[in-house]
Parts: sequence; C-alpha cells; structure tokens
Amino acid sequence: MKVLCFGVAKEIVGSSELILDNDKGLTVGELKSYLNTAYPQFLEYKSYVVAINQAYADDKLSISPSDEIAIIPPVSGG
Amino acid sequence: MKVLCFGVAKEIVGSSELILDNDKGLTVGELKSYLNTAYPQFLEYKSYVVAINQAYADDKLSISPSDEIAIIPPVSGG
Amino acid sequence: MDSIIDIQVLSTPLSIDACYNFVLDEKCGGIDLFVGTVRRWNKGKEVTHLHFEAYVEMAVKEMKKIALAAIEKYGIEKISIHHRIGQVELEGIAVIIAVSSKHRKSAFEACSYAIDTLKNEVPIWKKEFLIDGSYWVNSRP
Amino acid sequence: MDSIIDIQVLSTPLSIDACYNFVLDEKCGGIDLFVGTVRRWNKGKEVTHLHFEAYVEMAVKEMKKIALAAIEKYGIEKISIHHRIGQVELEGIAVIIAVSSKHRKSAFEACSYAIDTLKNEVPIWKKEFLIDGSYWVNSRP
Repeated sequence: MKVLCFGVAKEIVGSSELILDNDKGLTVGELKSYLNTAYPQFLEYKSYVVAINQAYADDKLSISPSDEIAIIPPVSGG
Repeated sequence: MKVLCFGVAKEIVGSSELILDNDKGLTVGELKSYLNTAYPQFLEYKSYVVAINQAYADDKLSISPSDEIAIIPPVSGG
Repeated sequence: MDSIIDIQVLSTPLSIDACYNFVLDEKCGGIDLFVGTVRRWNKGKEVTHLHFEAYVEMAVKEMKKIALAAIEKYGIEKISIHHRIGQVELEGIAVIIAVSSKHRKSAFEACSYAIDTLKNEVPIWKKEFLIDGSYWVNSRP
Repeated sequence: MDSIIDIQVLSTPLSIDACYNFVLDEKCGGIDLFVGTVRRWNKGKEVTHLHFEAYVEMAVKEMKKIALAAIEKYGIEKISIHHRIGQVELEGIAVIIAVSSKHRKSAFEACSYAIDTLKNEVPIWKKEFLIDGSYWVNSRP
C-alpha cells in the first residue's frame, strides 16, 4: 500500500511516498493512528486529513490496497 | 453665457454648446426653467442635472457669467 | 497621492495590463479587476456597437473622488480606473477598475463600490446602436 | 461543460490574458478577475519567494467542483481558475480566477466565493521562504 505525502507531511516522513503493509485492509482512522505512532511529529502539526482516490475521506472509510491514498496537511494555496 | 450639452441634451439642443444672455445672473433652477420652456423635449426625458464648474449643482446655486455650465443627462457610463 | 490612484479617460483601447501593473504592489497579496465589456444582447435587443461620450474634465474629477473614497472606506493600497470613450465594438472594453489590497475582501468590496458609484455619478453617456436604431441609455423614463 | 470552465495547474507563469480571453463572452457585460500575488511582507516577516506544491490530479478535481458550484450558485457564464506551482518570486502571480457574468454583482460574488473556497479546500501547499528560514504555511497550530 502506497501513501502519497505532500507539503509538511513529505518532510516529516522524509519521502514523497510511504510504503506500508496492508494485506488485511484498514480504515482511514487506523491509518492515522499508525502514522501518529510511527511519526510523532504529526502530533506537533495542525491536524491532517487523508484523501482516498483523490477525494477527502472520513475516518470510518475502509481502504483497499489498490486505492490511491494521500496525506493532506492543512492546505495553503491561493 | 455658454452651456455645454452632452448625450441626449446635445441632440435636443442641436449643438454641443448653447449661448444664452445672462447679464444679470440667474440660478440653476431658473436656467432649468428656461431650458424646459425653450426645449420642451427635455420634459420627455428623465430629469437632468446641471454642473457648475465641473461639480453637480443644486437649484438654488447662483450662476455667474464666467462659470463653466453643463447640462448633465442621466449618466450611463461603465 | 498620484502614485496610488490612476484615472484615465481614453479614446483608444483599454489595457488590462496597464491597470494591473499600476496597482501591483509588493505590500499586497490580492488584486481585483473589474472589466466592463460590450455585450451583444441587452434586454432582448441586439446591439451592434456602443458609443461613449464624456464630459472629460468633470468625469476625471468624479473618478478621482471615487478612487479616494474607495481608499478611505476600504483601506486599499492602489486603484486604477480607466474608461473608454468613442466607438466600442462587441466584446470591447468600456471600463476597467483595478484595486490592490493587503486583504482580498477589501479588494472585492472596493472594486464593487467603485464600479457601482462610477455608473451612478460619472458624467459619461452611452449610446447603444442596435440592429434597428440607436438611443442614449438611461435617458428615457 | 468544458467550454465554460477552464482549470489549470501550471509550473509556468500565469497569464491574466489567457483567463480573460477564456471567460470573455458576448452575452456578458462584466468580468471580474482576482489575482493573488506574492507579497514581500507577511505578518511582519520579510518574504524572499514562495514555493507551491500541489496534489495535481486531486487539485484539478477540487477546482472543477468549485467552478461548477460557482456557476450553480451565482448563475455566472464562464469561469477560469489557474494556479501556479513551483517557485514564485515577489510580485509573481500565484493564482488567477476570472468570472464572466451578465450581472456584475454575481461576478464579484462568484469570484470571491471561488478564491475563498480554493484557499480552504484545494490540496495545494505554500512554503514561504523568509530572509531567515522557511516554513509550510498553515501547518503549525
């Protein structure tokens, strides 16, 4: 399972892509718990959201291994 | 005394300038009364205003012969 | 004062770039531009072109008043108001208002205020030429 | 649909003319353009330049949603939204939103709605480079 990282998330993770094992499937909420544990720096920043297949996703959504997954830190375009 | 005419006023008067006698001075209100009598077509149009020295003037203002006088039909710029 | 307001009544085509470049300011993060163009259809009648006439000296004075009032009311940095006179074809530009501001909300408000006030107070007249005639806009009851 | 909305995320300088020409429409009398530029001073700190990063495919989808919502909510005719990515210098253009409408009030409202919503919802990130460091805007509490 590949997780795209943008902005400050890319700096925290140290890469623009994070590869995770996800054979049994997990929810967005479970992914966030994993990320906050593996990269505690996320807790120092404003909350981020997760996009699944290029759409904002809530914590209950189940992720399947073929989904396009991205960490979306607070946006600041414009 | 010279009166500048713009827009529909120029067409009603038939000229971009109207020359009037004004040896004794008159008010803006008196000028309008004169214009409405001399050119009754003004009464068919939306009310106009008069500018004295490039500023909107009310009816009580006295006009002196050296003033710059203009008939301002309803504006429609932009 | 002259470095923050730019007022022009022109008989040649208006330039968005000219207005934009005037208001561009390193203190500002937002520029709002309103561009008034000549449309083909007005109240169901087909327009072929417009002709604008101005009492130029007074129009410039009134436009300066609007520019200063916009700065005073909305705290914007710079404002440019250009109005065309003479014949303007379909899709041609009749007026441009550009405003720069630190905050985008005040840029929108100032630009909207300026075009509304211009249309009410500046001595400029528009003659609309239709397929079947012409008339001075606003003159009829 | 594609003929009334124009969404672009570009790594080359943005063009006001391109956005203006896209929305120009003979049915419309008013065009409003918002141009977001890079300012030197932000909250008292001196900026040297910005860097924009986007999740391009999703950003384009979100910008399309905003464009369609603006048309739906305000009855405008056409809308163009261009956003820059990569390094942008002082006074450079980060974003342009252009809207054409029959009525100017809806042009202002739609343009204001579009930039507000873009800043809240489109996955684009700005890194501000200051004289003495750099940081991702909005990321800190």
